[in-house]
Amino acid sequence: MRFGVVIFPGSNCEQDVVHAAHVLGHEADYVWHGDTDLAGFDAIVLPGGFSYGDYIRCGAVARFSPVMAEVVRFAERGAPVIGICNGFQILAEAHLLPGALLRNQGLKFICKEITVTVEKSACQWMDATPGSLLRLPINHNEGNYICDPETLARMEANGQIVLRYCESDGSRAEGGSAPNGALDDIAGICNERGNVFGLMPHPERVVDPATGHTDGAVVFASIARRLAEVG
Amino acid sequence: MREDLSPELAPKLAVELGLKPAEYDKVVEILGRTPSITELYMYSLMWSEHCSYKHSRKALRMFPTEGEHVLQGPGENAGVISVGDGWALAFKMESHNHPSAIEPYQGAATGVGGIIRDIFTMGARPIASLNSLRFGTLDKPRQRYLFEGAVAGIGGYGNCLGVPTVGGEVYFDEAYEGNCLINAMSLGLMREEKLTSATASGPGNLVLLIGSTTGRDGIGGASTLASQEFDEKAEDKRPSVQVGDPFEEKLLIEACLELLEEELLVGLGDLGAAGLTSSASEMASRGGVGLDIDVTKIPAREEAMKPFEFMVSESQERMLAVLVPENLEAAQAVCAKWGLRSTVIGTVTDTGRFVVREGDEIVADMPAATLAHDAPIYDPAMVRPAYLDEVQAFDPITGVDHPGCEYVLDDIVLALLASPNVCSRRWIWQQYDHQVMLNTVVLPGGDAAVLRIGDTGRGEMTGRGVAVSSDCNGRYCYLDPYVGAQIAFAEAARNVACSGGYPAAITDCLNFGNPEKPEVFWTFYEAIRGLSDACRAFGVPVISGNVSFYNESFGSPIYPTPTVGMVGVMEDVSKHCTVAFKNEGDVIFLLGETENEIGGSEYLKLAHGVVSGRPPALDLELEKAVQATVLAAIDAGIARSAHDCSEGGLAVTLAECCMAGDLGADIHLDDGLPAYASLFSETQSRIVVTTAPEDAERLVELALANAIPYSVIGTVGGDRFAVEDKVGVTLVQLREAWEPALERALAGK
Amino acid sequence: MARFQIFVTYKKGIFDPPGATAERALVSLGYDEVSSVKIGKFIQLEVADGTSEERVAEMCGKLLANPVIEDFRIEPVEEA
Amino acid sequence: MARFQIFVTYKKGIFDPPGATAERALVSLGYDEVSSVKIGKFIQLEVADGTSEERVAEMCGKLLANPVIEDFRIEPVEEA
Ligand SMILES: Nc1ncnc2c1ncn2[C@@H]1O[C@H](COP(=O)(O)OP(=O)(O)O)[C@@H](O)[C@H]1O
Ligand SMILES: [Mg+2]
Repeated sequence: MRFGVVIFPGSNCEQDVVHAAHVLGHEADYVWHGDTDLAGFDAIVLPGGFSYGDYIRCGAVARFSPVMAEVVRFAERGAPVIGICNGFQILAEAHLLPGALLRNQGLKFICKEITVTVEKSACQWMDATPGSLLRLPINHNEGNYICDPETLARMEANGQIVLRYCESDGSRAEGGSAPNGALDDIAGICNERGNVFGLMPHPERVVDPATGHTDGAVVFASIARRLAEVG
Repeated sequence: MREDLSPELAPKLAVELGLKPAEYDKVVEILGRTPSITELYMYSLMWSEHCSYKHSRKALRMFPTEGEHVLQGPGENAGVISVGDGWALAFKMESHNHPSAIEPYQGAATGVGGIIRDIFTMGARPIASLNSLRFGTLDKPRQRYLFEGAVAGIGGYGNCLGVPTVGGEVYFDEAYEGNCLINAMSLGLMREEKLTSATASGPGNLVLLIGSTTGRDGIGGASTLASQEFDEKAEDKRPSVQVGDPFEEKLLIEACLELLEEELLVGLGDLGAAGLTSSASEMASRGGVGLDIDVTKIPAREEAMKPFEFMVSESQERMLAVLVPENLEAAQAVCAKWGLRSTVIGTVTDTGRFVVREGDEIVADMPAATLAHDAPIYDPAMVRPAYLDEVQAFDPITGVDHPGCEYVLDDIVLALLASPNVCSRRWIWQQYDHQVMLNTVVLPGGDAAVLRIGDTGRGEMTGRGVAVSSDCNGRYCYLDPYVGAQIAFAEAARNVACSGGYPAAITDCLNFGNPEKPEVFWTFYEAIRGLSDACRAFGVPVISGNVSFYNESFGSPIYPTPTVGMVGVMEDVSKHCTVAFKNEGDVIFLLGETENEIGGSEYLKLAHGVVSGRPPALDLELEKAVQATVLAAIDAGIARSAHDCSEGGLAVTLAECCMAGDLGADIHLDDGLPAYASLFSETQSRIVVTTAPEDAERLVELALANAIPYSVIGTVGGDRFAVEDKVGVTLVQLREAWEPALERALAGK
Repeated sequence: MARFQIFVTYKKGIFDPPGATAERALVSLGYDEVSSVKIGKFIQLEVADGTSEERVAEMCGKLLANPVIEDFRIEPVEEA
Repeated sequence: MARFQIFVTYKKGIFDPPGATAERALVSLGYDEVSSVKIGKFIQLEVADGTSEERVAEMCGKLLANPVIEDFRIEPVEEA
């Protein structure tokens, strides 16, 4: 399959995503934020980084890039879209996903590996046994997910909560296991249909065995399998 | 020519700008007349210590700068070495001490911005950064503020750029209380044929200013700050602090690399200290040409800026390009694509003169090369400091009461692990993106960082790698600058070797006090001599570096701190080695041999409050042989872990190997030394290596072949770190001491 | 030229990490009298003469504030 | 309880990257009438009755603003 990886001014993980896709045997190409043609791509990735310097709010300016109108249409067609880290922030600003991402509770940038639990969800990007654990790196300053109680209840009911931060043994600490203060330990969510996925951890960083383990591969593999199935 | 200074006023302004009377006279001699305001500003900045190296230039000639790997030695914005298969690595280290002491976040951030511009100016894509930090002790709130701010600033800037910060070092000592050190190192990768020079050439070519607008921020910032001692007046210099814009810099990286890739430029230079004056005059003098610049063309951030303000502003995130007129349209299109301003502000001329005009009126007109090259060069006086006799006469073995009993030793081991100079640096590097670009093979937390070489985005991986480390123990340099500087080199090389890298070249950042004081200059000279001798012994050249003088507060200099940034090359990056113990039952070797050397040690400071004695001795030939042994073991695939001994001695090294591998160790030391010395001596040229039992014999053969002393000191296993009946602590205890210590110190605990 | 000031604050019920941290820090510095700190944005806008407040509100709704989490208040600045 | 509002802005001459980005973004969204955007902080403080403005200024100088690069202005809030 072929991934389209969007470059906004200030994106900085686009190469990493392309590399991850290649390692897993997929095709991937860059899409410039000013472009409006997504023809030929099976899935769109909004990569991590600091689009527009994260100024005003993370993702606030990028969501108005010309390409985003196309991404919205692409998603509305039911085609798969994923936002990783800054990409998640952009999807939230663009209202493709509910809620918002605030400054980390500890007010510090956090780069480290954490553990998440896979929840039972409708997410097309996460074809893994609910309850299984993944070790994934996080790397952000604004990953403190928040939404109102109604939205949270609705997401729960619809199976939109995809990943939750947890302790290394899978348990969830009493005061929360999110390193950033995220509501209900939420690390990743999807839309109702399950084709749009946003997550703070960076699966593309743990795909290449040459630099570590490969827990992130499941994200790319899931969507590839799904697309192969639906044709 | 606008004559806006009277012959009476000019010398007074010159003094205020930091020019010495004789230097002013030289300016008048060069020009044959009284300088204009703009000219005086330009000369005073270019002839400041920071830009001209007038006190250090001669001493720096001691450094060996050539070697088989070297593609570009000192003289350009960064040095460049070949790392094989047609790939070249540009790297350099630079200080941003003085701005950071005023505003740590922005000072450190713009320091990172500056060194990264030096790297992509060479045509290389920045691929990694390191930082070397020194502060006073963390029991002082101001020091905590500086440290937290500097770390946040380094992260804030580097993270946004998407350049991983993969390593560094930090020490806390009273000597740095009034003058913190923020040294930033950056490395960039390119194909060898893309090597670019910051040279202007070709009369008729255009001078293009790319990037941010120019304001009054940082007028005389880095260059004047870095050329003066700190005193009460520092507070008045506040407005010269600059705010970094990493987003603009990220766009500059992409645009400049694209401009070079498309071969649209003749030369490219960055605007750092002394702004446009420095970058333009250096580019002109390298090309042997003149320049004609019109300040009214420069996009201004503020109103009513004077010509001299445009010429010396240190507004960040700006680059200067020279190109043929036919390429202008294409070049500006690239800049516009990245959302960057680009403006033609002048032309290259064949007159050799640097002409600055404000519209039609000429405000400065001088021989371009004189700015960059005619600064006076001094031969500063040198005197061996009197304090050295006193500290070196102190015998740390008899001078204090050493502990003997085992319980006390446990406590000292744990206290050393919790010392801010030894404890886990996780609190720091967790605030840095150390993984982006997916080349970091060995993450921070061990000896050297290991990066693989290639271009992941294009799928061009080589299998090669580099190992990088920055090191300097200022206490050793204070006690003996010659030996201390050599140890800085040896330790950096040892860290690189323990990771599997063959030391190839270094950069350095020489942080010292006021060079006009003979005692300070002596320490500077000795450090360079030491570093040069070490480089020669290893056949490792210096390819770039930076000098930071006037690091004093209220009259007393910091410890001499010649930081070394070492790069080692690996042919097969998959063969890298880490500090972590790997398997139960592995055999623990000590390569090298412990002596009773506790002068200047962390133990002596921590347990006895003393910084005195002689630093550990260094035998460069032994050091080389020990490193050759560990490298051979790693190459042969028999070294399961390797970690050098540094601050805190063998006890700390072993404890760190245990914690990293989550495995205990049972140790027996047979060195005939008192326990405190076996455990805490900081003897150089020692490395702890483990092998599988069946490989032990082969390691012995390698040690014998290299004629180095070695001993088998124990086995890996269990959940305790035990040394005979002297030390016995659990992994949990080790971790509780080591892991949260920085956070605790920052919380004021 | 016309000027507007914009105050962007978190909606009620949204936890503000920088504010909460500043609050704790002030108290620990000995400012016990502090009971709440909220940190929002203060935006100063210069626009062409005749720009209406509605137009500025539009800019806020679109870009300068995020209606999911933030409220904003606009104040025209009278020239002195 | 007393309330204060604090406005923190960059000192004159200090570059404001977020403001500059917002300015460009607004123009490119079609708000050509925008000529300048500056982004500072808006802090709402609740303190014990009787807390003086000097005391609040001290808090600003120490923690809430960075006097090296920022100015601040304090306004007591009259209760409605
Ligand atoms: N300021 C820093 N920034 C990033 N990493 C750091 C910093 N200081 C130390 N580290 C990392 O922590 C680890 C231990 O550092 P250090 O104790 O200086 O090691 P060594 O004694 O082997 O030189 C290394 O991986 C180093 O790169
Ligand atoms: Mg080491």
